[in-house]
Amino acid sequence: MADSEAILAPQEPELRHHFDDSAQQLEASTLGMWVFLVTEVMFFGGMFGAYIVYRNMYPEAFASTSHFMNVTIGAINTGVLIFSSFTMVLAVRSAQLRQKKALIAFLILTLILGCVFLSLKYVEYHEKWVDHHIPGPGFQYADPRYFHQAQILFYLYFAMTGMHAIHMIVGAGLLITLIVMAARNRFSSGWYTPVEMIGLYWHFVDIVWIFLFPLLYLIGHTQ
Amino acid sequence: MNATLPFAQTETPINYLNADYGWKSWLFATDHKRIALLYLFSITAFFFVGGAFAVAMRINLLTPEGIFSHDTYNKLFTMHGIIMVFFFLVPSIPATLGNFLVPMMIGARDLAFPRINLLSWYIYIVGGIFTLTAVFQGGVDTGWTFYAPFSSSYSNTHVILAALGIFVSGFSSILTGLNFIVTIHKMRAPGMTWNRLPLFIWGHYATSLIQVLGTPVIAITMVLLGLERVLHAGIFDPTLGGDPILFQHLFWFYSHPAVYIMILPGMAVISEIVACFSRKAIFGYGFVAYSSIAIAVFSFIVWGHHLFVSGQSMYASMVFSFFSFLVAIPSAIKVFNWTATMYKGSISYETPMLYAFGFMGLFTIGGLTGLFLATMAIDVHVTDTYFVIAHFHYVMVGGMVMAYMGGIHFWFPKISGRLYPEGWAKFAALLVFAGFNLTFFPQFILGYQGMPRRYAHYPPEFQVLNVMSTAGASILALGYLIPMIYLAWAWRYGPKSPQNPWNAKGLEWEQSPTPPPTFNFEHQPVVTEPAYNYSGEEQEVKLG
Amino acid sequence: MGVFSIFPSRASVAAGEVDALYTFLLVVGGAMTAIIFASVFFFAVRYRRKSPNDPAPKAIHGSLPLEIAWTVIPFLVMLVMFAWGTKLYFQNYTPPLHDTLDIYITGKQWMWKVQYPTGQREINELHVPTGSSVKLILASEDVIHSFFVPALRLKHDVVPGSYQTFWFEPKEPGRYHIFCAEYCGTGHSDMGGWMTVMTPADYENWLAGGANGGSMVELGGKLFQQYGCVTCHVTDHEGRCPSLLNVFGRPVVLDDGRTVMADEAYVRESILNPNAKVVKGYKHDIMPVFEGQISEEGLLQLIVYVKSLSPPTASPAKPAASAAKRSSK
Amino acid sequence: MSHQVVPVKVYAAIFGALLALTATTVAVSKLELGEYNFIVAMTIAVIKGTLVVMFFMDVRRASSMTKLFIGAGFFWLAILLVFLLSDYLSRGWLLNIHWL
Ligand code: HEA
Ligand code: HEA
Ligand code: CUA
Ligand SMILES: [Cu+2]
Repeated sequence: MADSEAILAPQEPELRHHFDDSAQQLEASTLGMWVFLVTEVMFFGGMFGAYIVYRNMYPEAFASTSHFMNVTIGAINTGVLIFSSFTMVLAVRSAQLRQKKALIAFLILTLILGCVFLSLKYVEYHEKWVDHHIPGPGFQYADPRYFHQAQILFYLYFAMTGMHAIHMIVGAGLLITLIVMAARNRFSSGWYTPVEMIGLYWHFVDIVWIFLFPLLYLIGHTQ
Repeated sequence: MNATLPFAQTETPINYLNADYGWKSWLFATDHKRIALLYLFSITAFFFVGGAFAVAMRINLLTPEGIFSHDTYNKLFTMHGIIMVFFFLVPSIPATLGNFLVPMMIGARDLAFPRINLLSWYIYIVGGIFTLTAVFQGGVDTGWTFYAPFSSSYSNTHVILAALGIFVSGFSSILTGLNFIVTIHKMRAPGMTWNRLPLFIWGHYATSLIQVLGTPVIAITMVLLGLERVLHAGIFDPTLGGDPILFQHLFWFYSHPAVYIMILPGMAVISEIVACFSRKAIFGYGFVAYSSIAIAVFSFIVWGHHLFVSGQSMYASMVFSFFSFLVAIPSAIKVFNWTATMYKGSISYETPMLYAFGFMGLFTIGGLTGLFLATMAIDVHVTDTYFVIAHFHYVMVGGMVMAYMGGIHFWFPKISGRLYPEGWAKFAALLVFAGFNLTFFPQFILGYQGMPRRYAHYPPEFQVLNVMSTAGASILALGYLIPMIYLAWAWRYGPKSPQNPWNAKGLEWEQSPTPPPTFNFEHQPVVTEPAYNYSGEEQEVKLG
Repeated sequence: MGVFSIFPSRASVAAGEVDALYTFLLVVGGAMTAIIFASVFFFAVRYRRKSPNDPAPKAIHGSLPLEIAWTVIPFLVMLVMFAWGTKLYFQNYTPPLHDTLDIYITGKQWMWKVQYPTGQREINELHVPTGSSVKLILASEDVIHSFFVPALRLKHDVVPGSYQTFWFEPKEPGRYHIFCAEYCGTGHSDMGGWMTVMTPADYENWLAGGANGGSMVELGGKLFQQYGCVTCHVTDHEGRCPSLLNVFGRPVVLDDGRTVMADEAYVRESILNPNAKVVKGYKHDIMPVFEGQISEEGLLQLIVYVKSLSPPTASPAKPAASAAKRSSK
Repeated sequence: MSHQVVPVKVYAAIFGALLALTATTVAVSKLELGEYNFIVAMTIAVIKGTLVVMFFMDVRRASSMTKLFIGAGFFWLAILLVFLLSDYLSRGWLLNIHWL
């Protein structure tokens, strides 16, 4: 995916010759990363738009589908992601302090938490599969009144969480790169821009989930 | 890559073109100038493919019955639209001239992320391959707008491949925009304040904003469409509870701002050319600069003007109509300021200036007919007719392509180090202007007469105007072919260009050799005067 | 119809109004174009460089009054375009509430099926009398089409899954093109026909000609029986479902407190998906869901039948003010 | 841009707050609050997002340029959502209002 490359493009510890100094280089990377995250906001924004339109159009159907969302897993996953953001920020901190061991440890921890998230996601998707809640020819829904509407909402559920999961997978790949780089002492000189940038990315993915969780799992639950 | 620069001028100084040879030095180039050339060649190729489709369409429309089958015709205009918009016009100026000139104009050695720049070219090519595969597999027949539910449930052509191509190439556009934004913010030479930026840079900055903020939405829309085609979950299909108009909203949220991606860089080029060939500072620099940003911002709140007859709420239509008029104001400001720039200038008529004249006239007509479309009661009649076709060809071909041609000629000496044959160039420019008007002016009349667009055949009373249009298109084709030939010739055999053949202002002309060396400048450029200081004034220009 | 007249023929009252607006824009646009062209041309000639050694001209950096002038004046001109265009648009897209001649048009790949309340059916032909307010109710069986009559200066997309309407007052007898203006697949350019405008007398004659198979009301009434609607909505007295007498064209209060207008779109939705809007005081899930069971044409007939249960009253219900206030919340 | 190292305590506090807010939002979702369920859930999400942006992503101390771009991102998202809804929410209006 294009996203990964944008971040993966390895930054040399040395100054790249088209920059004046490393401060300029760092500022450029930071701004570039933020601009990239803004595009990500709009990328998910399209789906949030579709979601809001349909939620507004079919509130009852939405309430009905939200009963099939696994709130427990969703909540646990929220915790897991927040925890991983926490470890990520500690990784960045270790990089700042040039603590190689701690850096690697926190990166690995973040990676593990990311994998936990993805595994739980898999469990959830599997549940949906068993219940025939995957949109498409095999879709079934208990309440015939809402068959079509529910299918649309499950479609959005899968599109949104799926895109989020893809971002997590990309993030996991980036973390592995970081771990390798850290192990090879690439950050020992006090230059840690990649750690910081990928940290930003990771937190962003966390924020997307922070919004997905209430929207998809919680709202309409009581109706 | 050759990093050592010779400081003494030798017989043939080392420049970015001869610094390194072999295909690898091109395909793995990170030099923005070489990447610009990679783009230049691929974009030209796409232009000719798209142009060939246009020629075929115009031939079909010579007779009311048409020549090709309906399906063939439907594929022709779809692929013409897709290729011209996503693979030619959106990247045209930014990815070639912009890539080449943005760093040079602000006094930087390269773009902020050279490797991402190269990556964006590869992404563009991959997207192009997907789309071309769709073409060679038999084509797509949805129109470039992909309206659901036709595209999602009824068309049995290669919609997914084409959508994938657009999805992928979108990231190329995003990355280019991102690179420009960061470069313009962080890499300006000492003394290059925002108030001194050439208007070319302002235009590209505004373009980049749109690319970065709008393109992701078309990307996700294409994903949703592709998935819908596979799953038939009904998100855009009313028989399954979906709303087809939602697709149109999401599509135009990008595609309207995208039309300004397709004009702002053209305006950027025109500002440079008009100033240079009038030997004057741009009249109202601040207004021209800020109007680019205003266009970029307002462009995002007018998309509903494509939906006036679609069943969109009339109140929403009203709001969108209002903002459509508002977004026209900054364009008007630009046109007036360019005209005023010529006042009491010292004007010469080299080819780039001829194209600039063409731009000013044709963009004005195209833009003013945009106002017809923004007027709801008129749009109800002329939407989806040739009036719309004429409107957007006036702005896109008469505006942007003219500016592109003008820019190519203007910076050709810089890029190639050679001069092009002025006589041929002037002749071709006049041919383009004449051919263009003959092609597209009759379409305004056709449109108001009621000839719908995307028609493979039509009632006989429309034939006369259609024949005129086809005749014009063949002149136009010639007008594009001639520059191809003499530019290619001049690249090899043209006379060597002096460093600054136009006596133009700007870092790229004044402080960098022609053609430029790999890192653009031999010494760190320092800016001490405002842009376009043709009269050599001391005083500083205030922005705004 | 001369090929080189810029205006196509005008079949309706509104066509002249649109042409007037168009003329206004042509004049303004033409004037602006003339100004720009003339100044560019004049400056280019007047200030051309006579020799390469001409001294550089003095810089003129700008002029605030000029900038303001060419911002404000175009803006004011555009406000006129906006206001005029919007007014006409609302007018043409808002059918009168009463005394309209309703004609039902269904688009499908690639033809227009036209049904008259009196039972006539045609394909790719539309007959209308002068002097009446013709209201078209547009439905689609498959993809999006667009019903376009250049001589009316009107079109509207025909969107599957909903009804779209517009109206006009035919003025000039004659035959006029109908086109499909929204791309809809292979036969898009074949999806045309003719609209015939007739004098009221001719129209009566034409009507007398060919109603086969009963009027839409009759056909709708049959469907009303066939689908069993009648058992509950008309003859039932247990109050399980609302009576449909005198409902159409009047505001209805729903169980969630909203008030909506009982128009074509409402009736359509209530048949296909009864739970979407339930009338206050009635239960959900009583009525079967008819989604996917009735053809678009059948639906239109049912709607006409439901309409016929609500004969126009002498003093029309006044839904406008109160209903509007509520729904705009 | 020299970064000051933030004490772990701060991060831990934010982490705790985020967990607490998650628990709250789940708990509140079980209550019958009608309209307010949505409002509360979204408010909590916004607070959580802000905490992450401000502290974990360190925008608190970022340049005003960065802040501007973030602001722009959300502003454009708002444009998309608001104008999209402007159509859907006003679709039924005209049929009721005959003011012309
Ligand atoms: C480069 C591309 C480009 C540009 C710059 C524009 C510019 C504008 N466009 Fe255009 N447009 C397209 C490309 C473009 N458009 C395309 C591709 C389509 C069709 C897509 C499809 O359906 O396939 C389209 C369709 C389109 C529609 C929908 C038509 C329909 O399908 O029904 C509308 C409606 O409002 C519209 C309006 C405008 C307006 C108001 C401007 C304004 O920005 C124009 C502003 C400029 C001026 C106004 C001229 C200069 C001003 C003066 C000289 C001042 C004097 C003025 C006065 C005193 C009034 N355009
Ligand atoms: C973005 C840029 C762009 C450009 C540059 C053009 C350029 C041209 N366009 Fe295009 N056009 C669109 C964008 C563009 N168009 C879009 C978006 C649509 C809408 C599609 C849709 O409805 O979905 C459209 C639709 C469109 C139609 C309407 C089709 C229909 O609705 O039925 C027509 C008809 O005349 C047309 C004609 C032309 C012509 C004659 C040119 C000329 O300017 C082209 C001139 C260039 C050349 C001619 C190339 C020169 C090449 C040679 C000389 C080699 C010749 C080789 C062979 C013949 C093998 N275009
Ligand atoms: Cu039906 Cu086009
Ligand atoms: Cu537009």
